[in-house]
Amino acid sequence: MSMFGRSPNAPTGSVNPERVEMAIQELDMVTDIFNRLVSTCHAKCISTRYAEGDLNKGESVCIDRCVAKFFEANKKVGERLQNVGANASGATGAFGL
Amino acid sequence: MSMFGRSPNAPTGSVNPERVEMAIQELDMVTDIFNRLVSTCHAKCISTRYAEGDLNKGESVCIDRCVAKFFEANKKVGERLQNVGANASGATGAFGL
Amino acid sequence: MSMFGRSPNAPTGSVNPERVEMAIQELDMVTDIFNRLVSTCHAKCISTRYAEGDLNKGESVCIDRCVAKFFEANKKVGERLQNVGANASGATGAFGL
Amino acid sequence: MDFSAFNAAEQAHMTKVIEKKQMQDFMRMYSSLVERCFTSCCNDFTSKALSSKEEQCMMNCADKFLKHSERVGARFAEQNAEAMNAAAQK
Amino acid sequence: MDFSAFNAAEQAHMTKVIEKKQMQDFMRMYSSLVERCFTSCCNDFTSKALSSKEEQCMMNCADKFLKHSERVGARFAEQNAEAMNAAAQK
Amino acid sequence: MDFSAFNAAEQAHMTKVIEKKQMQDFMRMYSSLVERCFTSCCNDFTSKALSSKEEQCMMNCADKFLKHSERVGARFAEQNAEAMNAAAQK
Repeated sequence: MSMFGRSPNAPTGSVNPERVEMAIQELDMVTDIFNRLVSTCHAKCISTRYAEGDLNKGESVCIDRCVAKFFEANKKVGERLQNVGANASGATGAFGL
Repeated sequence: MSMFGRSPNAPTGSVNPERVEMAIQELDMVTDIFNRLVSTCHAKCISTRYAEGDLNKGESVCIDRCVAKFFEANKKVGERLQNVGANASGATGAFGL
Repeated sequence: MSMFGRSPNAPTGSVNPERVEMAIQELDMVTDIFNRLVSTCHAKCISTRYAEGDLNKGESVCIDRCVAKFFEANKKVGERLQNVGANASGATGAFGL
Repeated sequence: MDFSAFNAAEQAHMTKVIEKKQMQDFMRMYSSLVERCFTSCCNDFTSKALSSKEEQCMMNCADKFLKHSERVGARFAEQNAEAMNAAAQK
Repeated sequence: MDFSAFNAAEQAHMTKVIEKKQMQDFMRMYSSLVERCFTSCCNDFTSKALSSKEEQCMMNCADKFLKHSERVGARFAEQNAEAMNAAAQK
Repeated sequence: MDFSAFNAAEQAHMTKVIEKKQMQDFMRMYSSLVERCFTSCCNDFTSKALSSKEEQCMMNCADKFLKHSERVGARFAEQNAEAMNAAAQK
């Protein structure tokens, strides 16, 4: 999953802080999305009665569909935001800093 | 928004780690409060029916009042905590570390 | 609360980054659990009517029991996870990175 | 926030820090938006495809959330400016 | 937590780290308190001014939250001490 | 994620970063699991001891959450692979 443009290969053997920084940000982004996906689909699909420790058939099917639907929804939102993304000052930008 | 005392000007051209650290903490604090404000006023003011993509009149007015009220509430709580703030050990302080 | 094995004493006077890193991770873990404990027991025990600023008798007793029960629950889950903990790849591990 | 007491080196450092935090903040906002809108809009898991009704809801929710954030940001900046003026006059 | 195995340099470093984290923790506690109390106390947006009833609710909520956190902290420390003793006797 | 454009030093650095993040992630998952299951399973505070019914609920909840996370992780990886293939063919 590559969300950001990748700068051209650096042939040197030293660590380029900016490349590494960008990779870490991408990793954080994926982790954040994944954690929200786990939590969201848990709320949608898992009964809180906890009568047994296994996923039942209905829960398993629901999880599969929930993940697929979340991906599609995420993609649609991403396309929508691409238009406003260039001036992506986000929340902090509004602080008048 | 200056929540903390500012140390006197440093005339040198090198980075004073403590000053920078303090500014970053202040920035994190403002960001945290802002994100909570966005989330809180969203829950208070925005209908989750999502029949249209624009803020309607009622929502817009509600947001303005919600932000003003949140600021006032935040100020009151800040004044209250100033009394206990000196020994601001907070949660971590209670760990017996 | 020592959740992780401690490496043997280092007699030198320099900072061992790995030891310090581990201690910071342990600190973060304890802080995270504590914050969740505060929030969980608040939801379980504190009435949101806020007619007075003091904890009443029922709330106080509830908090004590809530903390004790949370500790016991945490311990049980910890024991359960120890079995799967060795291959503790967690969420990130599942990313196919 | 007022960085006028900072020297040039410190201001340059803070600019970098702020840029990085804005990026993180935008990402966090983005993923929280997806989570929030998905939770509100998608409740039918008899199919794995997003229905056109769900898609419309996601778009409206995203648009509305951005406008909401902008409006809160504008009011926040105003209130901040007011609070700083009040503090300066003390 | 037990830092007795640490040398002086490491203990000094950890003290600094802990101080910084306590500050962050206090801030996080503060903003979560404001959010929590505002959510419980303020539900009327026909006016932008905090009513006296809402203000009283905020103050009670803040006081109660602090006392709650203190009590949880005290119990947490006791339970921790117990758990460490139990572990040491194994 | 694709680190093939990275040189050896960068790959070694990223490996360390990822290991550290996996540890943090596992911890965060663990404490969120405890919080989530406690919230669902423990609602009787007339006693401080975990009842056998509550304990059973906690165990089932923990087991189910782990299986849920695994399943989500597997589907996530598949969807990711698909998305990358689709992007590569453009």
